[in-house]
Amino acid sequence: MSSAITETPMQRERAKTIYEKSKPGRRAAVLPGAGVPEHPLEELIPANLLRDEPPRLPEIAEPEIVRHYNRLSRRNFDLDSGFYPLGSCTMKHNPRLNERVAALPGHARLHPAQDPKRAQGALELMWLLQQSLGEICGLPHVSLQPSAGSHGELAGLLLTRAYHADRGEQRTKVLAPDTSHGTNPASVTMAGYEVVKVATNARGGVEMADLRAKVNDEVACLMLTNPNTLGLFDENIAEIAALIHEVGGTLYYDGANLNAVMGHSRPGDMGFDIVHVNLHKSFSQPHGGGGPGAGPIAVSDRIEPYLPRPQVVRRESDNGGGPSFDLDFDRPKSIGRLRGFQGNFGVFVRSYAYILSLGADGLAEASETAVLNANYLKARLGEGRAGERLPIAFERHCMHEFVLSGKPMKKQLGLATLDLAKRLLDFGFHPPTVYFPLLVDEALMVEPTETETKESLDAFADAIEQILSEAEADPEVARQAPYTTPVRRLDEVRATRRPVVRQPLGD
Amino acid sequence: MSSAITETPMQRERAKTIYEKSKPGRRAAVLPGAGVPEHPLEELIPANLLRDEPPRLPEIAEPEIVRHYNRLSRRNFDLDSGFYPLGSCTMKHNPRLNERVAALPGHARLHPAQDPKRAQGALELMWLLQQSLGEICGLPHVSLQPSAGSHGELAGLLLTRAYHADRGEQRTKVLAPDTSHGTNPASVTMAGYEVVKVATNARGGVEMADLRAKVNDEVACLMLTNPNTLGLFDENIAEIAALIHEVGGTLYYDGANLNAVMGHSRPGDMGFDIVHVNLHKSFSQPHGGGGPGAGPIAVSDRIEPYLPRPQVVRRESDNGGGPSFDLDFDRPKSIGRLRGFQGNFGVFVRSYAYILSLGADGLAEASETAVLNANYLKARLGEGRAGERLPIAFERHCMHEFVLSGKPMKKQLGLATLDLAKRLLDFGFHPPTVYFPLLVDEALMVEPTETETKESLDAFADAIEQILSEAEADPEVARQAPYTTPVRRLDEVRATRRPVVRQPLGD
Amino acid sequence: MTRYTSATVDDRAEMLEAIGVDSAAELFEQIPEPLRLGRPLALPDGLSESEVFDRLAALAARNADAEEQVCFVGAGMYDHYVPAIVDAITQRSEFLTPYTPYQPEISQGGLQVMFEFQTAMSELTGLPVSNAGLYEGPSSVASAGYLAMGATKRRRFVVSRGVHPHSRETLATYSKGYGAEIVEVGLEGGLTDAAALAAAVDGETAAVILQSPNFLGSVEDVEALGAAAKEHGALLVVATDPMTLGILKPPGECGADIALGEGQPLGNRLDYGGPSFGFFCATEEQIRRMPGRIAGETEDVDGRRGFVLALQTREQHIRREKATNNICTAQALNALAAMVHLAWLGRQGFRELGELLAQRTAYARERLAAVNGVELLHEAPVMREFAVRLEAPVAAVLDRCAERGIAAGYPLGHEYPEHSDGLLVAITERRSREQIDDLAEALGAAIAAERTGERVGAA
Amino acid sequence: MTRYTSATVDDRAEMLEAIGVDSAAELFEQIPEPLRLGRPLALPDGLSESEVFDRLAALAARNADAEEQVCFVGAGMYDHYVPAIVDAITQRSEFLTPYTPYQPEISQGGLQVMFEFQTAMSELTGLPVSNAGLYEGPSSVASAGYLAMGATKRRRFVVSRGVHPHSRETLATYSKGYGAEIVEVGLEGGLTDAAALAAAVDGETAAVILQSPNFLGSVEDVEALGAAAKEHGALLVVATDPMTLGILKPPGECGADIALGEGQPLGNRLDYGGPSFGFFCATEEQIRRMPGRIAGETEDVDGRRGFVLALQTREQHIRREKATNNICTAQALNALAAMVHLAWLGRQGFRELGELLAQRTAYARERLAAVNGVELLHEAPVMREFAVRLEAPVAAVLDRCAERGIAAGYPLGHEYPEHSDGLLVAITERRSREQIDDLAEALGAAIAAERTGERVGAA
Ligand SMILES: Cc1ncc(COP(=O)(O)O)c(C=O)c1O
Ligand SMILES: Cc1ncc(COP(=O)(O)O)c(C=O)c1O
Repeated sequence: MSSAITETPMQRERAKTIYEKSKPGRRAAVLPGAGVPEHPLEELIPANLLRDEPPRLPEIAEPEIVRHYNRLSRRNFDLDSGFYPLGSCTMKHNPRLNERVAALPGHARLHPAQDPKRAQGALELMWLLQQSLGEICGLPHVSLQPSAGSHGELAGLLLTRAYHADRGEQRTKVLAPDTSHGTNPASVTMAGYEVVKVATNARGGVEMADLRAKVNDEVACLMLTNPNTLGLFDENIAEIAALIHEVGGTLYYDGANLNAVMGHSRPGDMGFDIVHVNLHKSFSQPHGGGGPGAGPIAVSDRIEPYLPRPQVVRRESDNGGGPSFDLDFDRPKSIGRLRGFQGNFGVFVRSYAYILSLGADGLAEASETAVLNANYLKARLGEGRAGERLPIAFERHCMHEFVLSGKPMKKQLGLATLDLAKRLLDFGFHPPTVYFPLLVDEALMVEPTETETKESLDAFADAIEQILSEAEADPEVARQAPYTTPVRRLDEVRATRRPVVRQPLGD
Repeated sequence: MSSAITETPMQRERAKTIYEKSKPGRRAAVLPGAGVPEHPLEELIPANLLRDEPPRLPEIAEPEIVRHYNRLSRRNFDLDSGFYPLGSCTMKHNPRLNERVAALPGHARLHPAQDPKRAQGALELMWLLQQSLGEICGLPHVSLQPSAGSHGELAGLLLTRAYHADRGEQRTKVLAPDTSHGTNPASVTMAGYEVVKVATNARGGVEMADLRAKVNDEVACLMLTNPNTLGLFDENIAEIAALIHEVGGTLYYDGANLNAVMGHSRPGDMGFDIVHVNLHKSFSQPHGGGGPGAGPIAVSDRIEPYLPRPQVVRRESDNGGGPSFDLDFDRPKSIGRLRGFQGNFGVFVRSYAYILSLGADGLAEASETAVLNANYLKARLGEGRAGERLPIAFERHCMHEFVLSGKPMKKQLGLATLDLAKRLLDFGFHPPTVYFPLLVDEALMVEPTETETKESLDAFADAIEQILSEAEADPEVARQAPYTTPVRRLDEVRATRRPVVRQPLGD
Repeated sequence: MTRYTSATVDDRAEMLEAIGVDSAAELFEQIPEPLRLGRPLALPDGLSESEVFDRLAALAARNADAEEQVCFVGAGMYDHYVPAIVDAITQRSEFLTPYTPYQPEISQGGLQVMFEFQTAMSELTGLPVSNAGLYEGPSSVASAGYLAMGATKRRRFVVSRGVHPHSRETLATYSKGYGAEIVEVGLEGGLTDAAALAAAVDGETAAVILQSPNFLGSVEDVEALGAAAKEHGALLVVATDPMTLGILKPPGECGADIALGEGQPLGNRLDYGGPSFGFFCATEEQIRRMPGRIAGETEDVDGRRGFVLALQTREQHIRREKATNNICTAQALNALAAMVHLAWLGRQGFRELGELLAQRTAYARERLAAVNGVELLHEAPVMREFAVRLEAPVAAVLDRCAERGIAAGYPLGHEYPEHSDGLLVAITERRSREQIDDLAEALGAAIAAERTGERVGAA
Repeated sequence: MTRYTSATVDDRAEMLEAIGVDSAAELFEQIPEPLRLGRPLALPDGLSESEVFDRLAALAARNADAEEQVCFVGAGMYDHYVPAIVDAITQRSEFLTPYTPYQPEISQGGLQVMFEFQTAMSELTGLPVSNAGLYEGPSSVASAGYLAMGATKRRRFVVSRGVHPHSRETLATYSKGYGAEIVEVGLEGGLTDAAALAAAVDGETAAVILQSPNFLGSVEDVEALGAAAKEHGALLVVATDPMTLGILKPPGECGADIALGEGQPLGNRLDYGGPSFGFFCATEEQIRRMPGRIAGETEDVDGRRGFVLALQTREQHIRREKATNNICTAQALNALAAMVHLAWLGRQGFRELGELLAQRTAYARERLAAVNGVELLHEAPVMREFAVRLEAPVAAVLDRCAERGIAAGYPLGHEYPEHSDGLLVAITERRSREQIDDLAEALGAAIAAERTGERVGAA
């Protein structure tokens, strides 16, 4: 009778948008009455500035709204469903405690323009988070304003520009390794600089010869992440820093990989001037399917004067009372605002709760376990079929993540990295990051994080082994995969060629 | 390639308990240090009263606990997943607003032994709920203490006993129709009475002749629900009440079906002395997979002196101030406590929020729509194959629910009501209540509730039609169903013959 | 149309047509006219969601909860910290909104939780069989009495005065129904009077009912006290605080036939007294007399492991008047909360928490005993709660402490007139040393002020 | 081992063995010795969950939030009621914890939400194309500037002084980077000076940037002002408050090429300023220059409808230095909250809410204007927010109102020195008539007290 399943229940249930479930006259919200003497709208606002028809929002009662979104939610794979080794994204556990404290009314219903006198708890929390991040990064001055990593990158480049401008210098180039994340070059362009790519050496680090050739006084900044996107620590970092500093450039640290080194090594001690930290990676802010996050920056003394405005400061009281906290707008050299108000405060609460929970040892232990898990999984994938078909790109101990190459698999089995990724979906795993970094053919970037069990790592390695052996028998199985997901492979080309980006609606 | 699904992903994932995911040394909780001078445990508590080995609870870190229970949750069908026409259970929408207000610290962290002076908000809320339920039931005196419907039934019978005892009477029998819910007779026995079944007439009401024959001064009480479990309103209720009252018995109203008559008709006005209300049915408390609920009782003046202790009372202030609220323990004729403290307060908050949200009109409209939905679905199921194979047990307009008989279906197609129910699972519906009331062969008891859309009712009727036509072609399909549920039909006999009710554990 | 219903004007028209009536009112005509209400309910109009929220927030603000007053009140319910994952999991629609799992194929989540919960409670109590939970503590004691009557065909209970007053009163209420007699045995030095107990038990005794730690916080020697029950073939019923079972010998190892209690300390918030749950464990012998739901392991037609409601032949929906109990809707969600809390504590954490409670209780007891005007009510060994005697009116002292933001404890006078000067003080992992010191200080100050007859509020 | 990691001593041993090292420390030897920290971080030790909760609750208690003070502060973020279902849905693991939907087959939930959200924002703004959201309001204005430069190959922005000061400052910050010049046009009687605007726009102008309702709450005649932009081939960029679009003519019908704004009023709590989201809509013409994620509809190999990230060739992970923007992680969860809120409000509710805001704003404006010492800053038509002038030092008046539990508004002086006596007052559906009357009373009393030089706190 199991002929009775040709589709899973979710596949059988075709996608239907909430607009398609709408019916005129239905509603969920009941609003309070105005409770005041009312005037015809036209007397309040000129008729020509009023709209004729209200927007065609769905008309639907609360029970069906809840069902719609609950059902949609089940069409997502999430971190709480299983292993999510998405390289460079640090998919670590999101503690629910953090959600609880962020939801306290004193945080959640605090207006951002509340007078600092009456927001002392929030300002102290921000100040404490600044201090903590400064200590972790080894750079004393922190601004929490940037909304994500790429925002932090832009901030760092604007700081670099302001720093040089203040010295009457005009620099045009920013160096970045060919392994760098896409946001790095994109930020460089937005900041009005030109990107110069630096090659990678045989050990996966910066090619020093190439770097030397490209370092000159037109160079405003070098952007690096260390460990880099190959998960490898660049041993030449001190020398690299010296080179850049000699020509008066700044050294920018892309903190996306900070999870590898918390409590073990600090960007500031490596010679970096500016660091961004992805609170939604190393500091457990949930990813939310694409945000929110936050990208605080920590900087050295020479960069400090240019930090965004306002800055959260602690003032010792003159009259012997306790210290107080304030927003300092009086920063003449500041690059100014990067956004409204004080930043993604709700994210700060979660990440500060995380830091309080783990403490000094806990953070170091987290990084150590992240590195241990990565190296163990790397070892497991060095065995058997994976070892042969998916060799490691650079054979060294890795830090918190590592990169495999699917090149032999493609050559020998005709299986692309994408096929392997899609087949993994049928096994209930989120695939690693694929085709990044660009440097590695058919790249698979694997980051297990510290919060995974050895059992999960073993199960993942076993699944890869099984997929490869299945492919030796019949590569079509993987090429057609996935089979059991809510939908199967989707036509992405069409979505870009003839984009349909909203629901067409009648009246 | 869809050969690749013979099992759904959930079926493939075999059940594993949290104990089977445990590994010695793992943990989620980190506790605060004692922070006080410590003594060897044996100095505090005699060694012979201490346990040698801690209980073998799971050892597992937080991320895997969350994954385990999230995954388990997806193995449940729930009200927010789809239509749940479980007769007699009133599966109406559970507003999330109610969860929010119940979680306010002033409710959630209030100790039940807090001095009433310092729990005025909670006592006022309880008093307001008592007033509301009294008005809805048409009986002025309310005790919120019972923890569920069956608890309310027991309370009602103990009140009856106390009432008669106070008159020096000793009665032994309680009448209940053969359509009554199982808790009715069970409560009767627990209360030390003997049940006497009363027959049902051709219109689905109490068979008056049989009732007259059985009414005498040994009868302590008649337990009814009106509309009854057939979803039919007993038009003879006034005469029935008179009969019982003539012999000095009490009339008990099982309020499980109150959702049919809120704001339209009141048990008190029908002549009932005692009513229980299932707050987890008509008043939107979520069912929680089997509770919590609450079963407040409303009673007439003559029963009032015997209500459980303590009672929430409102006291007008002597010194011109506002009223205050208190717990009254000084009730000499009270039957006493039915449980600890003041009852399921968290449930009271949710149900009071629901009453505030709907208000007088909203409650009446809810019942009206519940009755409308039921009659519409009944009409839809009166057509086509259903009309033929699953006839209505009593052909009348119903109230909020109705009962079909699967007898012809069984005879003609060899399909039992159970088979139909199991096949409905593959269509994504929760089946109706089956094989209850006992009076109806192969009974299917359908209660759509007011919060369902016409579209859902239509889809359900269509599914029944489809299953019946499928069965005409091949009854095996339904007999073997379900196919797509996380597990398929389970061996319930074995679970009772050789019960395994806990996980065996090694050390 | 309310925000929770969907029938539009058009829907109604179509539906009425299909039904064959002109108006919904017609459907209500089966209700005899005189019995129709014929007027709106005398209740306020409905409110918007934000208005309802504000209304209830205003009521909540008039309660002195444990966030506002440091809570040393216990008496069966305790201010433990409920970990955030408990809310996250219990608030998932899939656990929050289903009915009792009558359709096991689509209820494996809830059924497996029950099975895991039964295993945990069985581990805690040291008894092989657990149900999936009852309403709460005191009514579970009454259900144990009902079971004991069925098992022994006897009608007398011998009950220690150390059993929670609410449990004793609830047992009495039920006993009037099912017709049982109760003999109470007093306390000596905070413990059940062993001699009096032995004397009270006889061949007519259905059950001996004890509590340990008892209401005064004393750890009873259940094994010794239980001997009398064994001797006369009565069941030994032991009520206990589950949070103490990380370190206290489980009732099952002390000869208990039934172990039960209030489950609130496990993962359930105070909620002014409920909802929580009662746990109920027993020997194999009693399995077919158990009250409440019990999940059992089995297999599906394809051999997959699965869970179902087992032994339903005990229950009201099958056995009706012959059921072992009348309970139907119980407290499944609260049992889930307990299971998540226990998994979070884990084997090590659960023991550590027991030790933490024992140590802090010892500290608090010493600290308070040293306060001028406070002395211990008894010297018996205690766990997590203890009783003291105050040399000033208890109510007045409590008011003074409340003014300082401390709920100092539970006054014994109401339920133990012999201890009208008694105060019961409870400890959880949330009560820090600093808070305990503050309590000592506040009690001392309050008693002193009462002696000097200082006005309340003057402090 | 923390509560979040699982590697036991045995696990570690097995893992190290498989790796072929003796200790985890060895793995860190790739870090040159001098760069290893070699000491613990100077941070406190970890705390238990209950301690962390108590610590943060204590900090939160030192903020005067909108539950403690009736909030008339707006300036871009508003104290709207966030319906309970928004939290219930956004807190589901399945929405809360996934990454950006790079694997569409297992991300249909999130992708469909984006598609529904884009549809809603397109409906609100009257423009055909919406992205899935940006960081927040002001940085969205800066991103619009970047788009305009790319579209027009020009480098000058003409910006109304009615645009939120944070937006103007953020635009200036970005402009230093991508090299653009900003010309500001002043306000006359609360509205953008039309003549000055027309004069400022020329063939070098990349974009004209307006806000309506503007920062002072005035509803601008966007169509009229925008003519200058059209004339010179500049893009018309309009910032707006989404909550006003139930009744105000949508920017798309006023000739806007881009409509954007702060999304917080839709389903997002105040959170002291974030996280919220920025919405960004445009004409078809700009679709391939849009910043941020865009979900698109497509089909799977079996013909099932599905959704994917469309037009990724705009984005940094594909185009790198040629990307239309550098944004990667955005605010997906906040956009979901907005979508749920909008579905909850629905077509009727959304319009009714707009009307409610207009009516209460009118009432509040009249009411305050009648207060002795308060006058209107301007007479222009307003929506949900308006500005007044106080005949007493604004800061002092705010302090006095705060003492009475009212956050009376946003002082204009800091950002509009020309209005150092100005106060901006915001209205939401949570601000009842009673609260508005209290505000009027409090303002009157505060101003009077200031005049008579009464001490603060004396009241
Ligand atoms: C290496 C690297 N750099 C930068 C970023 C950009 O960070 P965000 O997504 O927070 O803007 C990411 C995250 O995707 C990253 O992995
Ligand atoms: C008709 C009827 N009576 C009584 C009950 C018992 O109510 P409860 O489950 O709350 O004990 C129910 C609910 O199952 C019922 O449907």
